[in-house]
Amino acid sequence: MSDVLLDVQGLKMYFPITEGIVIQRHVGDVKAVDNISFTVRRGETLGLVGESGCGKSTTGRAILQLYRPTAGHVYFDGVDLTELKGEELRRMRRRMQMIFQDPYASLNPRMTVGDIVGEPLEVHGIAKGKAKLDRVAELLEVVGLNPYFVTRYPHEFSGGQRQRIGIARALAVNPDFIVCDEPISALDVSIQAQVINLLEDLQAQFGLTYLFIAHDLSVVRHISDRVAVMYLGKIVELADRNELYENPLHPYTQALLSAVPIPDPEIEAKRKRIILTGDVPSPVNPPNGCRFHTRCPVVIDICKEVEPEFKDAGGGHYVACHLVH
Amino acid sequence: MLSIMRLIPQPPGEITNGEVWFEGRDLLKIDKEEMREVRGNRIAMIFQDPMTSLNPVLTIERQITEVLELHLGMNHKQARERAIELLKMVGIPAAEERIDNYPHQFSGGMRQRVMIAMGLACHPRLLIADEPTTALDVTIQAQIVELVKRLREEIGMSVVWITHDLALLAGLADRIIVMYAGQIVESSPVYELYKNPRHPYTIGLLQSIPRLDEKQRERLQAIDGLPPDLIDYPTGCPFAPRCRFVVDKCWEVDPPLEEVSKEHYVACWVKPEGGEIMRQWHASNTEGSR
Amino acid sequence: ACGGQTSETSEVVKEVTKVVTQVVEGETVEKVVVVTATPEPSGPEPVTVNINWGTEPPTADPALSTDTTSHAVIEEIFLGLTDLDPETAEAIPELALEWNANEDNTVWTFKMRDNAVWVRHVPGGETEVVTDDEGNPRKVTAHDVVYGVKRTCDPRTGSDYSYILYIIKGCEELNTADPDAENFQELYDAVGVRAVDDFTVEFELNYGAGFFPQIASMPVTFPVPQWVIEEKGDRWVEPGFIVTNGPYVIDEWVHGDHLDLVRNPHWYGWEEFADKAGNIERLHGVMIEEASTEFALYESNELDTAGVPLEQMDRVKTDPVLSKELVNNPVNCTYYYGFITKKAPTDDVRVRRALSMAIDRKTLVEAVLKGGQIPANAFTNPLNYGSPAGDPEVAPWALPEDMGGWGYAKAVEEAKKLLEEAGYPDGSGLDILLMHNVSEGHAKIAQAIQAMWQQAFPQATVTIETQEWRVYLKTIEKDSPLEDKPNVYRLDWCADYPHANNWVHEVFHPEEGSNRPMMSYDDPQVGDLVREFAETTKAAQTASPEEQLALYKRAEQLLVDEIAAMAPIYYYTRVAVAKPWLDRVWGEPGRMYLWMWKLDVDARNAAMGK
Amino acid sequence: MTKYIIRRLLWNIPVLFLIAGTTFGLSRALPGGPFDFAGDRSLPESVRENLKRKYNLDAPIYEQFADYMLDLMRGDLGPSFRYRNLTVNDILKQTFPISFQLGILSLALGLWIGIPAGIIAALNHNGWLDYLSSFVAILGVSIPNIVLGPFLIWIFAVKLGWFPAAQWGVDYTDLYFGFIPPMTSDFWSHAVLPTVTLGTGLSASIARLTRASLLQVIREDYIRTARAKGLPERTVIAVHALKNSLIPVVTILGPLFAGVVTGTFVVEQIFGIPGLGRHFVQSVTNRDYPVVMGTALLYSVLLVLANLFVDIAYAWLDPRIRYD
Amino acid sequence: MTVQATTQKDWMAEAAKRRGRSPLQDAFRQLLKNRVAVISGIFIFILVFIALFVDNALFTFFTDGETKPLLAPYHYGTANFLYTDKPPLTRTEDGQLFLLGTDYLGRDLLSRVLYGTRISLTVAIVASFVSLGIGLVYGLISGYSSSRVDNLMMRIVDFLYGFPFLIFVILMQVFFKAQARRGDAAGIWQFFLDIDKAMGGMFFIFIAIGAINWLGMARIARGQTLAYKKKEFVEAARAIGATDRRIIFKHLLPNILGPCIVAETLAIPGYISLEAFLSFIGLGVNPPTPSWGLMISETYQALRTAPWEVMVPGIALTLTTLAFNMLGDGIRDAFDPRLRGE
Ligand SMILES: Nc1ncnc2c1ncn2[C@@H]1O[C@H](COP(=O)(O)OP(=O)(O)OP(=O)(O)O)[C@@H](O)[C@H]1O
Ligand SMILES: Nc1ncnc2c1ncn2[C@@H]1O[C@H](COP(=O)(O)OP(=O)(O)OP(=O)(O)O)[C@@H](O)[C@H]1O
Ligand SMILES: [Mg+2]
Ligand SMILES: [Mg+2]
Repeated sequence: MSDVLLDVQGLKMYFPITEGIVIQRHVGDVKAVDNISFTVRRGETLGLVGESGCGKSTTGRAILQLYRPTAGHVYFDGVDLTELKGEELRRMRRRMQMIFQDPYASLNPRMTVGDIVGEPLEVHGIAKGKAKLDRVAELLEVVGLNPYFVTRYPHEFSGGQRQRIGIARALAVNPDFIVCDEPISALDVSIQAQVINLLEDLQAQFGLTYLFIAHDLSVVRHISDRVAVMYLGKIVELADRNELYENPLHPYTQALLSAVPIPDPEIEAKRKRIILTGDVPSPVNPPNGCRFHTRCPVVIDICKEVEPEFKDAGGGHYVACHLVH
Repeated sequence: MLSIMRLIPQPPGEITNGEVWFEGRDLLKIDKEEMREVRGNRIAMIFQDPMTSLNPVLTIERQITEVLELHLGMNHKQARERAIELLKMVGIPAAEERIDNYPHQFSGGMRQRVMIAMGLACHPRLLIADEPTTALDVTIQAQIVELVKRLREEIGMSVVWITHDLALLAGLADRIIVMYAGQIVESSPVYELYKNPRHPYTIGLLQSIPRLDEKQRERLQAIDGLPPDLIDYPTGCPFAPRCRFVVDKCWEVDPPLEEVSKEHYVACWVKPEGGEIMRQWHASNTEGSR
Repeated sequence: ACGGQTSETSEVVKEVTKVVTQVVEGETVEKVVVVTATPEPSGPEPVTVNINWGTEPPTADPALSTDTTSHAVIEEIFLGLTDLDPETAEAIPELALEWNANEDNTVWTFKMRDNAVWVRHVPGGETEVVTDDEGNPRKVTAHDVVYGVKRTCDPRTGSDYSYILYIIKGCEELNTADPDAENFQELYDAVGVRAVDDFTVEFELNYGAGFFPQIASMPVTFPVPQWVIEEKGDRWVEPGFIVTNGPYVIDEWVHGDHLDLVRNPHWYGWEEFADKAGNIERLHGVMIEEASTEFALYESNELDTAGVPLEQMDRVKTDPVLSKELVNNPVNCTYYYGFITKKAPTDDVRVRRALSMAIDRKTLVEAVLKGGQIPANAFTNPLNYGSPAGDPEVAPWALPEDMGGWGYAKAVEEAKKLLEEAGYPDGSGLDILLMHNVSEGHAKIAQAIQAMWQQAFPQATVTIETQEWRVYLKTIEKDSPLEDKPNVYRLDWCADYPHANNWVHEVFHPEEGSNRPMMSYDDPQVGDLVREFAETTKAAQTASPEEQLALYKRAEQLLVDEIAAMAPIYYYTRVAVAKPWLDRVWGEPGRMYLWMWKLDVDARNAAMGK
Repeated sequence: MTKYIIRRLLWNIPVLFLIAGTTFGLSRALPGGPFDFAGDRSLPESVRENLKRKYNLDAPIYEQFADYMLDLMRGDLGPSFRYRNLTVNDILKQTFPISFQLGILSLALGLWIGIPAGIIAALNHNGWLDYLSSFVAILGVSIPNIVLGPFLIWIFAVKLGWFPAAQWGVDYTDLYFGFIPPMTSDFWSHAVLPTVTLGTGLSASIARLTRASLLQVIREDYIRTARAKGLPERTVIAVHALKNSLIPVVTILGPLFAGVVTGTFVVEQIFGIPGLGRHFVQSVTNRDYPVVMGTALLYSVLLVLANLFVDIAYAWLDPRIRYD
Repeated sequence: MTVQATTQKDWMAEAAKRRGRSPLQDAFRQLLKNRVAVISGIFIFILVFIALFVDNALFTFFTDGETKPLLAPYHYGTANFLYTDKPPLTRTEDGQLFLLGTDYLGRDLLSRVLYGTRISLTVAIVASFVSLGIGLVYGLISGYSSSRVDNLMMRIVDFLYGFPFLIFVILMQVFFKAQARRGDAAGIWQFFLDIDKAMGGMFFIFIAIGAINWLGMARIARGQTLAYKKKEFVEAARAIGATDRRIIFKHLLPNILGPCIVAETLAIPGYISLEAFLSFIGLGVNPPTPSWGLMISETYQALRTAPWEVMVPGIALTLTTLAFNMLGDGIRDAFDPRLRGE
């Protein structure tokens, strides 16, 4: 059994823009994810951070084949998911699950908690009737919810509880791998901590592997083993957690870290921030060369021409920046 | 805060009691027409969600100039020029061109800046900003915070910034009011609050967030339980069911707001010494396994 | 371009730009012209009567007309060999001054007048006499009649009523021939109509028919202008093209809106019948289909004469003004129910008679219809020659006591007995399907009769079914599948020409008529009677007038009573109103005799406060 | 945008072709042909044959359809079977402008009353003005035109004599370019009653819809923003809320427009207006196939155009919708 | 500490009481607070009650017994030729009372308008079920499918908009009436024909009307589906491996049902008026079965002579339309969480 659970190779996800009379002509693409590669080891948590709209969610979805990738391969435990179709793929979903960004939107308001958590069991023919109910009760307990809640509807729960329902649903089929797409962004701060603790406990208990997507760098640091930073459809930096936070190499990572506020007015008053200027360029026409050059505080000429390579700067610290290489 | 602006639809919402004094006038007593005059002119508001708070079918120009024409009596040309100026001030590149765009053609950050520009159009005395950056990521959040700070200096207006991000406020606010379940539980100058929080809820909030400047923690300290439903309002202190420091009295009588030190008010029967707790906890964290 | 009658005449001369359809050398062109909207300064306004045609006339072509509106227009603008007397409905001279037949009535000769001329009217302008190549006025001749008749028989014309002329020798052969056939011209020439000289025309018939002069009053026999038709084709009747010969000409025909006639000054009658002639110079005829709207127009003085919606009869009868203007005229139509004699349970003559007896005709016309209709005991309307209507020897149970019949009480008793005999005591087991085409009037009658049957035979089931008109006609046709048919169907019949032949023979003869009841010689119960009926109507065709009366009476007895193939219900009336300033003739629908109407313009102006 | 319009128009060709085919087939599937009967008498077989031959009805149906489509390409809709001296082109040319005028006037009246009424109702949500305007609107919807028309005639034409009882003030010979009526007092006075009859129902449904969608819109956040700016309520509604709330109204206007301007049988019947409406019904009962086809096609073309127009109006009302 | 425990328990109990309600129940509670909607609901309930028990047909349906009026004073077809066109409160010599007057055959208008409830209400319900049934599924599938399929399906809707509706209704009528007359139908078919007969020939017409009117419903359902299919819970369902069918029927359908039902209640008056129109052009119900539309179209000419004959069914129609609209409004308000308050 290989150490690597997930191997993403040259993943591209373009959303086509078409135009034309009757016959639609393809005129351009939203390059939401543009040629990214990384691996996730068994039992590890890989954090994925980046600006809003840089393609984090798209990456997560493309890995789970919720979007069919435009190019590239996603090897899950040695199987290329991009080759799978229909029934095969559906069966594969038993092993990989997703926790969604928005706990309000990702639960069907017309289904009871029992139906929601039990649905994967039913879909995959794992359990039915009484067995299903037992399993649902068990799952609810695992995520810290009262089993009596099975007959209630999502709207009767708080955001934190709903996120737990989402987690219980993801756990129902005993998956190996879970994509957590900003599972805490929508939550009240006082609840965020509850959910993070739960995810960590579950990982310890079931040996889960997470791809943890977020834009809150403090939280990502807390939960991840390694962290990848995305900018405009590309991974610009990937390193071990502490390495990345203590020694960020990419100017974008540096800006990001400097912008994170710290709940201490004394520190805040002293701290110097890197304020980025300019707007995020459109993923339809990403700039030539380094994609960050339009906003980079330390831009040099070559950045506008040549796209920097994404490579190891030593000790497994990958970065794509001309200033480093 | 919507109540101050009297923007809660009536019915169903109704301001049941109280007074709101603004520049010597009780806003709850003045008539509609006067209130309209105050709104947008003297008091401006930036809403939580920039995506839904701009009218999708009107151009940015229309939505900004409207206020100027109304309150400052400018003609259209003047208003347009002023609007472009405002957009430039909040950092919209190529404002002359973008002003004719529709909101959906702007990114979230840009829209929020438009909201701010609109709010600032008439040099209000008071700006109420309701979680203006929650939907944005940190880099853009930082831009906006800088902008508001700068304008606060330049124009000399007061700002009420509503948020649950204590980290953000640390670098921004002069004074902080903490609310829980519809009540003020603590109110204090900013330094005092972070150094010596006295309400268990404030303490809980400060403890529950991971901080970039501290060592990796094993576990986050969460506040157990849920915020109460305002419909089933329990007697006693609303925070009691989730409170670590709860005593019998908390279940029965709602604590009043009391001054504990200069300008620092707390509504709690226990008033734990937050400063001490925080220090100990902080120390244990920094030592923590690594 | 319409309706201005009630508005005061404006003193200001308004210039209005109009797009008008004009005829320039026979071609229709649209042209923008400036028209003065004030009345022409020359002379007083023409005496105008305002009427409602009721609907757009589908055609003004005599060969093609099948409905009363077209008929009414055609009657005013064209002349026939004969006309019908407005009171007696007998054939009276029109183009033909006199006529005679050979001994067995198979050859008819009509002597025509020589002072009828063809005219053409320029819309909005003058009416001029059409001249021939030498510049002489073009007279209406026997050749025109021959052309008209042959045109009707010609299959290329596509005349719906061509079959009426099948009585003329060779007409049917021509009408059923393939126009591309080699012998077509021969067949055309062989039609039995001939111009003996310019003003004498001779018809040769297949069998002797005493009623032929009445057929000669029908538009299908009218002379038409051959040269115009050959030039213009189907559009020859459009204003500007059309060439006519009657007392009036079409001045303006705005399809669907109005059709106006003006007096044809060249018509011989203005002088010849000056004593009878009226004073109408212009007729403005709108096309309102809605009866209540028509009546509202009448009440607001926009019409001088109108029909009365029966729903408003109660009000009109009690209204002090309207009740005086009310006129009730018999109309040559009969409303009847037919029985499908092959479909159980109406295959039993006793059932049929019982059903017919249990219709309370008097109550129906008095309490429900309220239009003064006459209870019917025979099929042929009394306005026809040979009708035994009202004769208590024909179906006396259908007549109320005051008309010499049994009265309803006795009739119902008899009906109950008959049903019991037939095996349906109190109607139990009797399941009747009554069908009618959709229309409020028919629905009312059907519901009333259903209620009567239900009251007379409480155990019976009577179901009403409605159908769209053409579907309905298709369903009750003689040859349609029996299982689709009802037991009872409703229809009405109006005379094409006022003679019993047009009724009992053409409608019910088992072979030559439409025979919707499917009467058959093989009928186990009434087969012999059916044969007798068929022979009787056939014999009547060639019998002398006196013999005819007896034969038709016998035929009616057979049809209505003994075979009971149908139940006559009532004879139509027309309930109408006319303003006191209008003195009009009440002919059959489709015959207005406009030239005899008189309008007192001063009285009208006075009444309208001018 | 132009491309979008062209694409939509091209898409409509097969749709119209299908409609033509179906109408052609279905109308001929009706029992009873155009020439089977004259009045209520069955015509002899021979006469039917003559007429069928004359109008090419004896050919196989696909051949008839092909011929029809070929003629259609040339703009010839064929002869009317019922009005034997008129062609379908004549009928449409003469009646459609009249129906169009009535339809447009009624629609204008409907919008003119319906939108303000809807706004008033929405602004007084669950207040007495709301109930009153809802009640009036529903009264408007539920009084059938067959009752309202004669009632109006009775009151305003017969009793008061304010307006003519029936007919349309102009006819097809009076129109500029065959379409635009001269704005004479005759035209207007005749137009009042039928327009009101038809417009009442329209305004009622427009009012209901405006109310519903405005209720939705005035609870949006951006309306709160507008109020926060201190705009007067009038401006808030007229500028910020109305445009958004018109989208559903515009949606129903498409089919409504096509339905109304091609004539309304009942109103035209009651007022004796020489419009197209009656031909929709009567051509079917007369089995006047070419008129059936002509009216159906005209209606479909209008419908398709109206829907296209509606979609374009969307883009104007809501800039988020873009058509490429 | 005992004090604390009990207080906390009370709080929990209080909370528990409020829970366990579905969105539907919440909406229903909300609806009950709307007085106008409640009155409308009661009115419609009474109508349904009248429709069911206007005579004892419901009881005799299986026993083949004789039907007799139950709520109505008389049978709708009982004519009294001595008392035609009599105004309200007419009393006959033998003491029968015609509360709302009689019609042109002397039939009791009250009885007829009560019987008419049966037709008009069935019309509303049958037509809306058909339209809801077809429109919902069609809209769902169209909205859920790829844009190409969606476009095609919507062009089909365009086509059906231009479909020759009148001809279609006539054909339906011809076909079903012929079937009924032949009387050789069996099973479910015969059952439908029985219903048709009981409804005076309206059943199939309104299947047909429903079949046309689903077009609007399909558009609404499609719009809703387009909005909902982007929601995360749909994505979530796909992520756990649910099939398309499951997603359409288990996840999307229940969510779009609410707005669609509301739209449908608002469309119901349209069906009742449509029936009136069909009656006017003569394609309506078989007499003497009364429907309000038929009653109006039979008597509108008598507006000036016997106004009660028009007004009785007219008022019934107006009130019913009003009730359905007000209830529809109420339902929509109740489903709109933004309108909820104390
Ligand atoms: N279905 C789609 N069709 C077209 N473009 C899309 C689609 N989904 C996403 N995009 C575009 O792809 C880009 C990346 O989107 P994505 O949702 O992955 O961002 P994200 O990093 O998750 O942002 P956030 O932090 O806001 O969740 C964005 O520009 C977005 O507009
Ligand atoms: N229009 C309303 N009708 C009923 N309840 C309301 C309404 N608006 C707010 N509330 C309730 O009032 C309470 C306070 O709402 P408010 O919006 O002030 O919260 P907040 O502190 O801004 O929260 P957030 O951080 O989520 O913005 C909440 O419980 C909310 O459910
Ligand atoms: Mg995302
Ligand atoms: Mg808030």
